[in-house]
Amino acid sequence: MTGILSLITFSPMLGVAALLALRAFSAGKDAAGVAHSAKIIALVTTLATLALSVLLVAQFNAQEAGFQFVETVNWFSGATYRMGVDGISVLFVLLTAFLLPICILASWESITDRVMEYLIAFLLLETLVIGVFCALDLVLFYLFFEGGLVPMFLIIGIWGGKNRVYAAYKFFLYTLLGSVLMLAAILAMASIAKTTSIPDLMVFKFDPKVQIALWLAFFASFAVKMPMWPVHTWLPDAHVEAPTAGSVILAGILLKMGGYGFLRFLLPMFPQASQYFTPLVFAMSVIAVVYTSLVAFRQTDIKKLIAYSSVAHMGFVTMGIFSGNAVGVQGAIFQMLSHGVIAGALFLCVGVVYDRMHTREIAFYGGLANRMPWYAAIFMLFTMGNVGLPGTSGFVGEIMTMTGVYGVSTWTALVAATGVILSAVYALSLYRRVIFGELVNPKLAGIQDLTLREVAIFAPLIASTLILGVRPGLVFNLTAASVDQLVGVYKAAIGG
Amino acid sequence: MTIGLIHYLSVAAILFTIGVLGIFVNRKNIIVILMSIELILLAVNINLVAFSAYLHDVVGQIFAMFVLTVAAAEAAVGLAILVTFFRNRGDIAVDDASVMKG
Amino acid sequence: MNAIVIALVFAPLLGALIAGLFGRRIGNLASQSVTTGLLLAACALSWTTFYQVIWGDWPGHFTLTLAPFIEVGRFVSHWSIRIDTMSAVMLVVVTSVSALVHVYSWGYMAEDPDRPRFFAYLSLFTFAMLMLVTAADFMQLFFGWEGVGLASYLLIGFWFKKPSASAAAIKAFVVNRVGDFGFALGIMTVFWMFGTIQFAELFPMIAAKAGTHWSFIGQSWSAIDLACGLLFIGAMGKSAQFFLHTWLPDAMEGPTPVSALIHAATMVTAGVYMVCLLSPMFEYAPVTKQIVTLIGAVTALFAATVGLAQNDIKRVIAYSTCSQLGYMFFAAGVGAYQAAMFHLFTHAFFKALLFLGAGSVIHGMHHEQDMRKMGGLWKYLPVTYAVMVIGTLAITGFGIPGVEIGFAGFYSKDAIIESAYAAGQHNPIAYFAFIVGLLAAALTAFYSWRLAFMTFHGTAKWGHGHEDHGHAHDAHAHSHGEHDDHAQDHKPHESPFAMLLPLILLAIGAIGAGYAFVENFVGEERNAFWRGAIFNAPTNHVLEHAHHSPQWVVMAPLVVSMLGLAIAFFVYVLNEGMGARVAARRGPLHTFFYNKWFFDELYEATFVRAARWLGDVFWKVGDQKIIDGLGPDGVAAVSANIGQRLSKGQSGYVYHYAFVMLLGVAGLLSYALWAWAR
Amino acid sequence: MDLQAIAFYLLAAITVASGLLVITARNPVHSVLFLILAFFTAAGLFVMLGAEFLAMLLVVVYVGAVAVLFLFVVMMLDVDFSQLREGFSRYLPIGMVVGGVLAIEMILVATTVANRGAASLNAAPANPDAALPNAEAIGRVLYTDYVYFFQAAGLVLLVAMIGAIVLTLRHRPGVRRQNIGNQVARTPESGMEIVQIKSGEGLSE
Amino acid sequence: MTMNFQDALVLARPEVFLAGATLFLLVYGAFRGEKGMSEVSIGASLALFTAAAFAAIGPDGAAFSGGFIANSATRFAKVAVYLISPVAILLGDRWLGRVDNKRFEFPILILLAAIGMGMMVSAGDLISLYIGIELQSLALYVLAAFRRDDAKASEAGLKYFVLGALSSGLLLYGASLIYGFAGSTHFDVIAQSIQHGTTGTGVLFGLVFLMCGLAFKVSAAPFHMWTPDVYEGAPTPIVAFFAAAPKLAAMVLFARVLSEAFGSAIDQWRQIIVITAFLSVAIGAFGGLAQSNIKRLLGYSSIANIGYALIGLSAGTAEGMQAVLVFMVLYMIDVTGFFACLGALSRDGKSMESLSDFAGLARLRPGLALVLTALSFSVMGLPPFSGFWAKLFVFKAAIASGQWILAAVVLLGSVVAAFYYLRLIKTMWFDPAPGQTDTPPVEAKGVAFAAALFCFPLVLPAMAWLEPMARTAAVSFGLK
Repeated sequence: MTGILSLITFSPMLGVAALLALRAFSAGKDAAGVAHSAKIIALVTTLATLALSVLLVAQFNAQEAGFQFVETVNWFSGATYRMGVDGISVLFVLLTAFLLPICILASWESITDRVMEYLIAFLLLETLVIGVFCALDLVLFYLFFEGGLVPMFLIIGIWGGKNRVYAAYKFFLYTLLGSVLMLAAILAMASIAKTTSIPDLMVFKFDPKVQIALWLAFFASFAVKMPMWPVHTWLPDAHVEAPTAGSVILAGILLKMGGYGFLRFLLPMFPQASQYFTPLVFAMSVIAVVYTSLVAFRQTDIKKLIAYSSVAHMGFVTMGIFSGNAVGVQGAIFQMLSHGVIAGALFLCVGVVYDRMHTREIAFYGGLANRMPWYAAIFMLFTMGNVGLPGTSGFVGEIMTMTGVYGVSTWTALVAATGVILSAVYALSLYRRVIFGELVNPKLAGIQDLTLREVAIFAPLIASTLILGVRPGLVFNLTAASVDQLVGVYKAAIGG
Repeated sequence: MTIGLIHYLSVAAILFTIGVLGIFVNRKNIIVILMSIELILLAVNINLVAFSAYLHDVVGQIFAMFVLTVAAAEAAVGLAILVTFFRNRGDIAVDDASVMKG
Repeated sequence: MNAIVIALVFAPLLGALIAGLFGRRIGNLASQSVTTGLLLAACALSWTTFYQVIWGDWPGHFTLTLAPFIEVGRFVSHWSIRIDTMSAVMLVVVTSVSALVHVYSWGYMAEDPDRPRFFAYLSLFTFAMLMLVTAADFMQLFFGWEGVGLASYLLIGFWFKKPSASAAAIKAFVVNRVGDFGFALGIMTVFWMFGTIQFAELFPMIAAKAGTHWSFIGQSWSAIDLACGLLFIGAMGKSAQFFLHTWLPDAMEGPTPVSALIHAATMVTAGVYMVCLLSPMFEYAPVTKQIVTLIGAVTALFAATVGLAQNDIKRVIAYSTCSQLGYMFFAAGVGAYQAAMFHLFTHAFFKALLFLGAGSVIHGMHHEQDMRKMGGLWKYLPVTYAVMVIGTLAITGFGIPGVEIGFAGFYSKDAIIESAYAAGQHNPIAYFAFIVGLLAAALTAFYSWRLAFMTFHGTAKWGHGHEDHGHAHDAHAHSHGEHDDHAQDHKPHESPFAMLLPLILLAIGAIGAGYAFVENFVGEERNAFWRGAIFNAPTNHVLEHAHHSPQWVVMAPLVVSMLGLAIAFFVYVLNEGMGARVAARRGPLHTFFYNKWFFDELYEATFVRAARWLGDVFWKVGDQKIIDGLGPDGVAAVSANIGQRLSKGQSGYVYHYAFVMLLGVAGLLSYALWAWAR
Repeated sequence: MDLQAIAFYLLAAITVASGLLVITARNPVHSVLFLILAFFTAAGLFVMLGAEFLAMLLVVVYVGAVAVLFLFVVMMLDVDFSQLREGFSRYLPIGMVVGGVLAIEMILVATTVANRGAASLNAAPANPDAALPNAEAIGRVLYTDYVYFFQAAGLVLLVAMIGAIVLTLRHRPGVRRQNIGNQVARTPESGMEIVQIKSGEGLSE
Repeated sequence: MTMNFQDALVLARPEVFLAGATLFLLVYGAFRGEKGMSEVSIGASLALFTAAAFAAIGPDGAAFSGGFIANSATRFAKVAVYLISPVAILLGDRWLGRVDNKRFEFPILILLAAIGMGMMVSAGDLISLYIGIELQSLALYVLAAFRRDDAKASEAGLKYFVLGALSSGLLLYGASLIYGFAGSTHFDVIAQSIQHGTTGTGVLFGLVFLMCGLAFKVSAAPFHMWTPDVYEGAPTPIVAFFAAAPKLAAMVLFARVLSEAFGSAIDQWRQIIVITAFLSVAIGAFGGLAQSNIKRLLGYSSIANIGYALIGLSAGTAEGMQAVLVFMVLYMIDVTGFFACLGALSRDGKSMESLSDFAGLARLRPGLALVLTALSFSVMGLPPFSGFWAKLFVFKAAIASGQWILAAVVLLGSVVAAFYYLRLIKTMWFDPAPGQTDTPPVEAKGVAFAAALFCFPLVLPAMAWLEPMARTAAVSFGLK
């Protein structure tokens, strides 16, 4: 199976090639027809990638903690093409491949302008994101990590809302700022350890003082990406302006790259520094949880509210990761996965009404349950997932991260637990304002319930939310070996 | 007191400074700016010749010779550019001569 | 055996799924039939289980593991069905009341177009409740715990068009979440202290760990007290105890069958159930037990006082529920878990009866809930009247102490009061609970009879001013026309058979449940009955002592409740209109009670406004001004400014450029001279 | 103070003074003339240092070619020079300060060079060697070690030439030039036209 | 000097050949006049290709008493310079034809500048350094003002000339001091004299002047002031030439002087380089923010990029030199592509220079917009584009030599600079178009596309041979 990772990573590029070919051969033909074929090509491509990812997971040996399907090609003395997955990253590969077809489907009708470019941007993004999770070389990782900015910038900027330029700039520059520091750290690591191979670096022991600097640099990048308070302000703007599918992918996958980075780099490579900074991370996490929950409560824009709630949920992830025990780390991974599904679904929910009414003002809506019972039901499910109701995947992550953290810092767990209350406040009040009540606004009188296509988009998300909520073991089995090793190494390094 | 290397070098340094000063003290008159450049090159030549003499090494004079040659070429090119400039604007004042700035 | 318990737990889920997903397609009747049928089956199976576990040949306790839930390190939880006496009792209570409520709803909800959804929610609730009571570990307990919360939220907000209903739904959910906050922390404490969240592994370890300390938020705490205390916060939320009770009266915005099922008989008792279930822990948590006693006693009194002044028929019963839950808690707090469970059991019957009876009244009154607009209904609603009187007698604990014959509440409430007295001999808080118990019994009698008298006796006040009935309390906007049609005659009418049947069945329970089970729950046979499902520490002899209470203690409840009855009779029957006059005077005490001790106002003024204010401050000042202002926007502005300045410096003048170069040379040369010339 | 010193100071003073005058003179023509003077005196300094060939070159190349070129351009460009003097003094103070600092630093550096550099090993300039005159000495090195650069310097001059031509040479349309080829190739057929004129009609164009 | 004249000429074969070709083409052009420009251009291009081939296969060695050096570094630089110069000829030839300024002197001047650059990179002596620089510079001055009827161009030429001459003066003064200190103009002798304590640090003051002069040639701050003005004023294809080859040559020369003549004074000159590098990046990053003219913006961009290259230089290691070489080659290609795009775009016959002219380009000219986008991201230093690899090498070298604070600070500067590239991209992709553009000329479009293709994805395989080549070249600078 060697080579499957490259195949998965670059299979979207085949789709891009097909799209370019389509464009070249369809000059002057009926634009709508071409756009339709383009969408089909993109969908097929993403589905094929998904199939390959499923195959990958099926072939994956969950008992083994190390990297599997490793591919190594010497490139030049600055970078090696080295790919591989362990139990943690294979999950994110699957998540990415899972969400992309949904993104394409979600854009089926809402995107009418520059369809070809749009699809290419998404396919490009898929390649880059999967690459991030597969890369086993620092430089290669950085390449994919940073490269993702380009398509996302274009997606927000071209197909975004009114204030899209500001949002796109903010997204780009904010994340760039974080990641240049990481680049500096990567180079420093390369010069100290004389290698850029991630598996080698994971066992390389950096001097604790050096670790502090490197940790901070990496942290800057991933904290922005997560995003953690106080560097989160780009996210609401980016979400609000991005098209629906853009939000889905932003919340569903791009944010996860931050958490993945914490797991892949900070804990195993800089354990002492991680331990040293754990109080800082905890503080930032719980502030994020409480602060952004309260801010979310006051929002008037549906998407902004959900965006702020994402920040709060990511707060659970960061503190789970830095709890440094298996429960917390597993919980954090699960929370990322679950948030990817649930937040993605919530943004799709927003997209459904946005496509119909072209506004995201909460005040505009109200009483949708009268005309859209199915929509109301699905929105309810994901709202409950967001709230962390047991039985949905949202619960497992939250309770486990908190449990993990409780073992390290009761204060953190205590404050974070208030976030559980606050999440109910903002999520339910959103739901109430949008769905409940009389249908007052006359413009809503003709609003239609979900179409079959939309139901088809939601179906896999609903299924995964519930299945993961009831049988989270499906994930834990995959990650257990890798996480145990990670935690073991971390604990051994900090002598705890 | 005998005249030593230091004296020549000082003359060159002063001359060099005068040349440099000439460039930005003459805010408008480009011809004088070009002449200031010639002064700078003259200062350099004095330096080179003085060193050449005190080092008992003829290479310094050869260097000076190249400098002379190039200075001549520079003067020609500079004046040629000045002429085109003049033809375009009917003036050689650099002060209000800034189409490009910022 | 396994098949039976699995079928009984999952039958309601199946019903909920069918009605929820296909309800529109298969129609109202089919949805109702499926859910009700499945629930009746579950009920039958529950009684089978109950019988088999306690008297039959099934093992006294067993756990059926269905599937893994979470397995990470030692954090292990399974989907399982734990059957013992505790859960068997709860199974019976839950499925019986639920089945009856399902049946009742055929009649009560007959005009509602969303019946499939309603029945789906009811069955979903039942399933969640069953998961809760059969949990074998904390995670599943929590799952059920929040699952019933969800169902409660959905059902309270069932009439989603009514803003007050959706507000009440959110309130219920959020306040419950506050409880869950403590509950979750309690679970974490247990996990980190004992390394397991499985009851079966946990309980044997507790005695050994008694007295250990645990560091929480920088303080050292007695570990088991801390864990139990945190868990009790969860119980407070779910069971609407003092401080976290505010949601329960508002929850009456839901349809009345819901109030009967969830907010009287089952869900709200989950807290009591949890405390009793965790009796092995609570027995080693003396401080927490005191807190439980205190909170329970205060709630019993508080809710009773508020109940005195309410005019909404359902709210009176809601506060009554709250108060009765207080009884159960202080019973548990003093160590009489069996008495608490017994009261839970009997209360389920008579409180469901009262609620459903009230529903029958409301139904008969065309959705009028204000008791001031009722009166003299006994003629029109004879069956309802009869069962309501039975329910009132049951809740006031009517019975004859000497011969030990009485209505259901008589046995359980007296057991509680006597236990409190017994424990109070060495424990002032328990004694306080005893006093409060008596006081609250008097108040209970008063407000219960007040309800009965205002509703069924006196002059009819519903003849006029009735046309606006729909606006305040009825969200059936869609069926409004229908209502107006048959509201023409203004005559209250008796409810259909579907509603009366459950009332009658519950009335039988309210009469006989106490007598039938008193020996099993708290009497001599209790050890054979519970078979270890409830743990009493070796030093805990409350129940024995309670049996030997002095005579005045045994008589006192009856006396005080008769007193309450007498006053109520005096005020509302003999001097009809006196109650209204007292209310109209708006005395301070009445205002205080009428406004529920101003709890809602207090919370609004503190938590709600603080959250809004903080949210605004964090958003508009924190995010926009400080973080964005100093961060990205500020940096961008400064950068742009620097750029402008630099750009201006690029004047376009050759001599400026030369000058800058010269400065560069001079600067670098100066630096070189300074740094290198050593 | 010996004669050499007197000569040095005289020449140095004139060089510096005329340098100053170059940049301060009101009229650019005067500036050019002062520039010429500076070159002359500098050539004198060269002679004192024993670099006769270079001194000669300076006079010939600079005074003979460059300075004249300057004069030519100054004359050619019809500029009102008086207004070019405006604002002269505004930047003088700051310029003087920076220039002064630079001059001091440069003299400091020069002192260091003189005292510690390789040139400090010799106390006096090289004696004019009768056996190897200055010009020959230069030639020997220039045409061997530096022949490549000598040729390159030629290219530099070529660039200057091309540059001057590219930038200033104008082909004016309408200027008639003698084309010898055409002239020679002219034949009676092309040069004459024989027209038969009928009487009374005249010649019509 | 042991080397005989023939061998010396073999070493200098590329330049000698070019000189001969230049003279021949000059004569040919003079006879043919304007009509012959295309032939002269083709001839010049062929000559440059040939010279590149000569350079590639030429032997190592030193000639003219060490004044001329040929080794792997000169080979690398010369091949790069001689290959990129024909691109400028190609672009300029057509462009000048379109603006009615077709003259055969253009390729000739480029050839002469190329010879100058060849001499610069081969310089082993202060005299050859000076001659090389002047040969190149004079040609560039003329080229800047080549559109003599254009006021902007002549102003640009004038500014470039005046400041360039001043910088030459500084450089020469420095050279004279070094000569005086060390007693020789040869790099190797200078290097020896530094190691001897007596002259020691003294010679470094001369180096400061010399570095100022060289900094001007690479347009490093604070000697950068000419750059934006000249970039804006000079004809676009000529700026394309300015921005690419001469910078590379000057950078290599800079590296050579510092490493060969002053290799043991690394601790001193590094400080100067760090200061200029920092200033360059800062000024390049911030200065570009306020620009609305694309060419000016690219001027600031080039200042910033030179700052990055200097950071590689400041490492003072073989790795650093390798980084400089890789950086300059990759940057050169990017910037050529950029200017090719600018040359390709016009609206109603007027070339598009203002940022607002580019609005909506992605709809009008999706191909060119894509090229510009790729190049912008590349210059920004975003992976996987070539600019990223360029910066990667530079910062790696800097950090390996312990200058990680500088690297971090300068990396932050690159975020500031990213803004103006983003603005260009935003204008092209997000804004509505004001009107149609003219059909872009084939050659400029071709060059632009080629450059974009190189910057991604060709750079990925290309790194595999560019990197070892640059390493070999870097080793010949003699640093560790």
